[in-house]
Amino acid sequence: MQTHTAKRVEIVIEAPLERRLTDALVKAGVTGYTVLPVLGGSGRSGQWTREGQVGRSGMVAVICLIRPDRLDGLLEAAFGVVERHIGVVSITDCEVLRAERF
Amino acid sequence: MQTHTAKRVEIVIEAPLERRLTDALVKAGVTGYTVLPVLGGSGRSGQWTREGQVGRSGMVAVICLIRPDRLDGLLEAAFGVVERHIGVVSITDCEVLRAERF
Amino acid sequence: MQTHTAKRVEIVIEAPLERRLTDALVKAGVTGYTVLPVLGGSGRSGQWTREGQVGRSGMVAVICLIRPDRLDGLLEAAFGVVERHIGVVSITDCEVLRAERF
Amino acid sequence: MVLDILNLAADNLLSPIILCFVLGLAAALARSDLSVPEAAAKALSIYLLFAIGFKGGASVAAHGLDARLLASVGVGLVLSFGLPFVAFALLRVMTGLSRIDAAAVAAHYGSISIVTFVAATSVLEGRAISSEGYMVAVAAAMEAPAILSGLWLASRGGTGHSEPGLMREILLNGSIVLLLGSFAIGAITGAEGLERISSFIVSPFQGVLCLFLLDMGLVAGRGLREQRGVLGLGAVGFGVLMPLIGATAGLGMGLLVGLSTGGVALMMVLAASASYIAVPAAMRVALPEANPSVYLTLSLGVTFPFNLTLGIPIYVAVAQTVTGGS
Amino acid sequence: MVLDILNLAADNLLSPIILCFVLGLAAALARSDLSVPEAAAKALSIYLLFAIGFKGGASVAAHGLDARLLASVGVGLVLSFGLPFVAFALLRVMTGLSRIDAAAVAAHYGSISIVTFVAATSVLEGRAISSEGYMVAVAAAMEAPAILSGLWLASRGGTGHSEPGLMREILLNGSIVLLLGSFAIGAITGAEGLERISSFIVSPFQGVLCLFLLDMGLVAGRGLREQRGVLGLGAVGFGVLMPLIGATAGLGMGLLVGLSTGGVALMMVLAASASYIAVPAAMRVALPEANPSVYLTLSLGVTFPFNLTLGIPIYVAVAQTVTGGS
Amino acid sequence: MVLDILNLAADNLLSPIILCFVLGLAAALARSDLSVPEAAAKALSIYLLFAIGFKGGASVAAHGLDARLLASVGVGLVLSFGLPFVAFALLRVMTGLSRIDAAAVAAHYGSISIVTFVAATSVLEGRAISSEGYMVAVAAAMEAPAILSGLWLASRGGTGHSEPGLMREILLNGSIVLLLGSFAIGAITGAEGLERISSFIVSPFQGVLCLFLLDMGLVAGRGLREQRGVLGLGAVGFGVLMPLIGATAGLGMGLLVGLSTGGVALMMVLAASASYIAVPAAMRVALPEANPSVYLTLSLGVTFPFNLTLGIPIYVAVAQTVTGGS
Ligand SMILES: Nc1ncnc2c1ncn2[C@@H]1O[C@H](COP(=O)(O)O)[C@@H](O)[C@H]1O
Ligand SMILES: Nc1ncnc2c1ncn2[C@@H]1O[C@H](COP(=O)(O)O)[C@@H](O)[C@H]1O
Ligand SMILES: Nc1ncnc2c1ncn2[C@@H]1O[C@H](COP(=O)(O)O)[C@@H](O)[C@H]1O
Ligand code: NA
Ligand code: NA
Ligand code: NA
Repeated sequence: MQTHTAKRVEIVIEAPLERRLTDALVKAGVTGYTVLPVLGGSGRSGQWTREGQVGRSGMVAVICLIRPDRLDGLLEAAFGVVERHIGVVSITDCEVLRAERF
Repeated sequence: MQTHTAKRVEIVIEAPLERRLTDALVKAGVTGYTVLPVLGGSGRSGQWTREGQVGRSGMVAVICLIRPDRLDGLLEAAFGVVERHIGVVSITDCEVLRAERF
Repeated sequence: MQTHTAKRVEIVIEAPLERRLTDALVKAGVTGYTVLPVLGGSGRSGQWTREGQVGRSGMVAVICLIRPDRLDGLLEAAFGVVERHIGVVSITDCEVLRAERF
Repeated sequence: MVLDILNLAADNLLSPIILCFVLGLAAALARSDLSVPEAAAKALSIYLLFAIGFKGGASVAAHGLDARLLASVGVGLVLSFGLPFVAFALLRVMTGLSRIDAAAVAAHYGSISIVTFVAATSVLEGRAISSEGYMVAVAAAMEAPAILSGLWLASRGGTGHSEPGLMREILLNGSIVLLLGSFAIGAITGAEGLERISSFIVSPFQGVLCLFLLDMGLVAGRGLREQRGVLGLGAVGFGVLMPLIGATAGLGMGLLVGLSTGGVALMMVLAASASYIAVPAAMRVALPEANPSVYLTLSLGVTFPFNLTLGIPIYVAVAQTVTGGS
Repeated sequence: MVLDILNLAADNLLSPIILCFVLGLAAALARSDLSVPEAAAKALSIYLLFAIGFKGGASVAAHGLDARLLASVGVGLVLSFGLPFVAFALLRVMTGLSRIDAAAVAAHYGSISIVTFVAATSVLEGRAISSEGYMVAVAAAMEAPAILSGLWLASRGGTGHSEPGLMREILLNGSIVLLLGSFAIGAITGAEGLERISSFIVSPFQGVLCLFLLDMGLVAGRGLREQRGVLGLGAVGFGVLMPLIGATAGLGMGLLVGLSTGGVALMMVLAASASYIAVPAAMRVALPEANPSVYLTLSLGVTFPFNLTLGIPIYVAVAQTVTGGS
Repeated sequence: MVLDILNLAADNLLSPIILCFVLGLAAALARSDLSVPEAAAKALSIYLLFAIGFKGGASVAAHGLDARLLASVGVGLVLSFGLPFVAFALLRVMTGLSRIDAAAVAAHYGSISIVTFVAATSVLEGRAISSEGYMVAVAAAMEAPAILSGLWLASRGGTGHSEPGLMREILLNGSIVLLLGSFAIGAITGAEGLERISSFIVSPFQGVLCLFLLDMGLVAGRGLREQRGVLGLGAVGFGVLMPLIGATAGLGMGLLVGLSTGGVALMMVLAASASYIAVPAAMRVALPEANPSVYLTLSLGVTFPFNLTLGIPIYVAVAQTVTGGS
């Protein structure tokens, strides 16, 4: 099946920042993203879990498939939001179907 | 540690189609898959969020690890379901432990 | 933007084992991980779904970004926990921002 | 009667239930982050379906099996099958929607909204107007047929290939099963069963409905905000006109069968309301080319609020006038 | 007595609680998409544990600390430790299960099902048979010991290596902590505390139980559908025979301690029921080689429905006959 | 008065509500896996906010719009704006926290904890001390201003760049909207509205609060366990001293405005309590450099338990003595 090279960017970030991140992504020309819930995790700022949390706490994972040539713009945009906050960003090479969408 | 080459296919698709997709995958010889919840996202058909949704709405992410030689069969099967619907498919190279499982 | 090579390890494992797995990861020198909920799946031990489950049942997905040279230690640690249990492990090459974190 | 309607509408608009809906709507439109978790919303809807089904069944057990039950279910089926054709014709005239989109919308208006039904029963109760318990069964019967009409309308254009397993899925839809199942349990266990669980399904019911409508307001408001521009004026007009047409058909059918005042009002409400749970899910499977924003925004953002605020008082007042009920 | 049992069974089978279970079972077997969200199911079980624990404690506060409490807890421990050995022997005779699988199943039958216990208390209440409040504490005490017996049975085959931290995890299992904790709170705050929250934990209790059992039916049905073929005839036979044996042992122990009619019935129910929450989780950690489909399907798909529908009426009738209770 | 306080404290400590909190705390510290699902916790908090807001509004409708409402909201705003400055100064003296961390903590102590407020109202009810219904509106008004003070304190150090959209987000925070919205609905629908839903929001209220506090205990205990060592002795001291200072300021303001005994007590509670929902979320957006462990552990692990167990009885007793209330 015909596939096309793309990048898969995964950003784990604090939930209160979600809207800011996705707004920045859209501004950077991203055509789509998917938000996954996160149950808990651990990092430099310690361990946490979502159980019993009230309020818009915790973290989410935002996944973004894009054309390779758009990667840099996306990373700049994402980094602007993530920089001062808790979170991690990873980038993987991938293939996608229906390239016209990205 | 001994690892083996495999493919990781990630399909984001509308929840009402989940059963159809996994049935198609199984038919295509896939030996396993994992379904993750999705909180929200954005794409050509606009933005959406799961909050307060009732009914089997929203989307899910189906992740499938397979032997590289089975990839094409899987993509055909997945595409048959995803084609007319809202959703995206991405494929990444990966390594797995315990190759006999895939 | 400056990125650094890393590995992304994804472990799908039974929820009652979560704490044991993350403890083992931390012991193996992992500096962080993220836990995602899993809705359901299928594998050699059959199909399952989280709906209506009571108790700490079901599975979770643990994602771990690490420096490539730490991969082997992590896999040993993870395998020690996963070995006798239901679950799968996959490893992908990736890039990360802010390498000093991993 | 106009005064009656105005009175009833004012009463209705100032009830906690409607105000909760308005609060949710306003909060979402103002972009507040107030939200009800998906699991909680689903739990609330399970509660409502269970309670309304059970009470309907218990009421049938109490009043005996009316010969009109079958007739009522029958006219319900007719309405559900038939209304999509009316809706489709109207949509083709009033809007520029494609055949597929029009067919999908039409299916929604033949089917029903159980929350609108529940809100109407609580208005009736507030005014001490009794109604046939089996109207719950009629509601359940009306959920699915419209989907078939919608698919048929779409397939005349050649698109709707038949989806294997779809019929089963539609008929075994969770809300239909729960509604009919709890109706049966209510009918079997009767007054005694009702008494055992009435402090769960009767007394707190209105309060739970408040929270549910708060969430419905949030969902509707979010939809309106994100989908503004999706609907033209013609479509919005349809969203208000179609319930009135449906209600008129429901009125006729209700009178034909000889329902009580409350029963006629509920039949009008069922015919006037549009689905936003069962039908959208079926459409995503069977008619994926149809644009979900169109049918969801129309059903949830236009018709649902209209029925909730103005529609129900109108239908109740008309039913009272026409049947001469108190 | 047979007539009594039949009467009681018919009564029981037609109660809203059982019918809700049947509805869930039927819906799942028919592949309906009706489902209760995981979070809601967990919230319901927290409610049930809290309510049952609190009421038990408040009842102890009201009736004074019976010298029999300690004895009852003691025989509960004995049953929980001992029954797995009986179950294991039976399984090795009746089924072809491996040692590991048999040991895992055995552990489940020594432990208890709190929902079965709750359903039994509501049957007792419905027939105005009182029981000792501290039976809740007995239930909590019986959750864990069977796990040790199961692991010991498995390790005789050389597999069960000891898992660090497991004992702590088992004893601090959420349901044990919540049951004993709310029992203590009920005992401390007594009648006054109960009065303050009785419109939360007493009046709506039966209704919540209905929804919970609806979900249990769904889960059991889904399990049966997906795991059909996992159990042979022998295993199914065990799933019905073992509760009867357990109940007999419970009867003996209850009489030995001198419990009231209700207390004896509950002791029988505890001994007859099989765990499907605490023990499965422990088995996944400590005995991962055991096949979860086997023990979950047996416990949830065979024994739970049997106890709920026929078992409880039998145990209550037998307890009444033997103790001469009303 | 000391005796009074001790009595009240003992009474309070042995209420089901506090014991549930203690149970949760103990379970989490002992590493039990007892947990309330996130969605259920959020649903409970929506219930509490809705119920408390509605009842406040209905009470205003019943007692008429007091001229003191505006004055009370005014002093609430003053407290919320002002207390962070006191807290900040204290923190710089008592602890080694950085300016940023101190500013973030300070913002929490100017804002309020709605659960502490709810617990206090239920203590007042238990002792039949009435209070002004509009204290709910005061509570809502006090949520946000402290955030501005905290950001200003931080920005004097040059860090707090202004976040676009932050103000809107803070003011349209879900809990503020729900509290004020349901207050308005209660005020509009009045006694009649309250009656319709009182078996949902009044009778089961205490019980729901129990479960909510069980969860708060779990969250607080988990925080304390995971963050032990984050707080020095000075910080813990601050977590106990600051509520007393806040309560004193609240006392003064309450007397100034001429509130009733119950009103004064609630004003003290509001001033003494620290936010753990609205402010942390705002801080993560606007002051990400501040360490969340510090402010969450202080607010939820130190001040919340202190207020719940000892603080509230002290404030109520003081309010009674000073106002001469019964
Ligand atoms: N190495 C890692 N691999 C995967 N997720 C991580 C990693 N480090 C941090 N995270 C996630 O990012 C969150 C914040 O990390 P940190 O900013 O290091 O505290 C953690 O709670 C994890 O969910
Ligand atoms: N570029 C993308 N990256 C990640 N997820 C996407 C992307 N495009 C679409 N999606 C996901 O797929 C869903 C449907 O996309 P679409 O069919 O373009 O509306 C969206 O709501 C997202 O959850
Ligand atoms: N090939 C696969 N791809 C993705 N997930 C898998 C795969 N095989 C197994 N899994 C996941 O791992 C769980 C246990 O697998 P198993 O141990 O094979 O029963 C399944 O329920 C799935 O969630
Ligand atoms: Na209709
Ligand atoms: Na047992
Ligand atoms: Na304060």
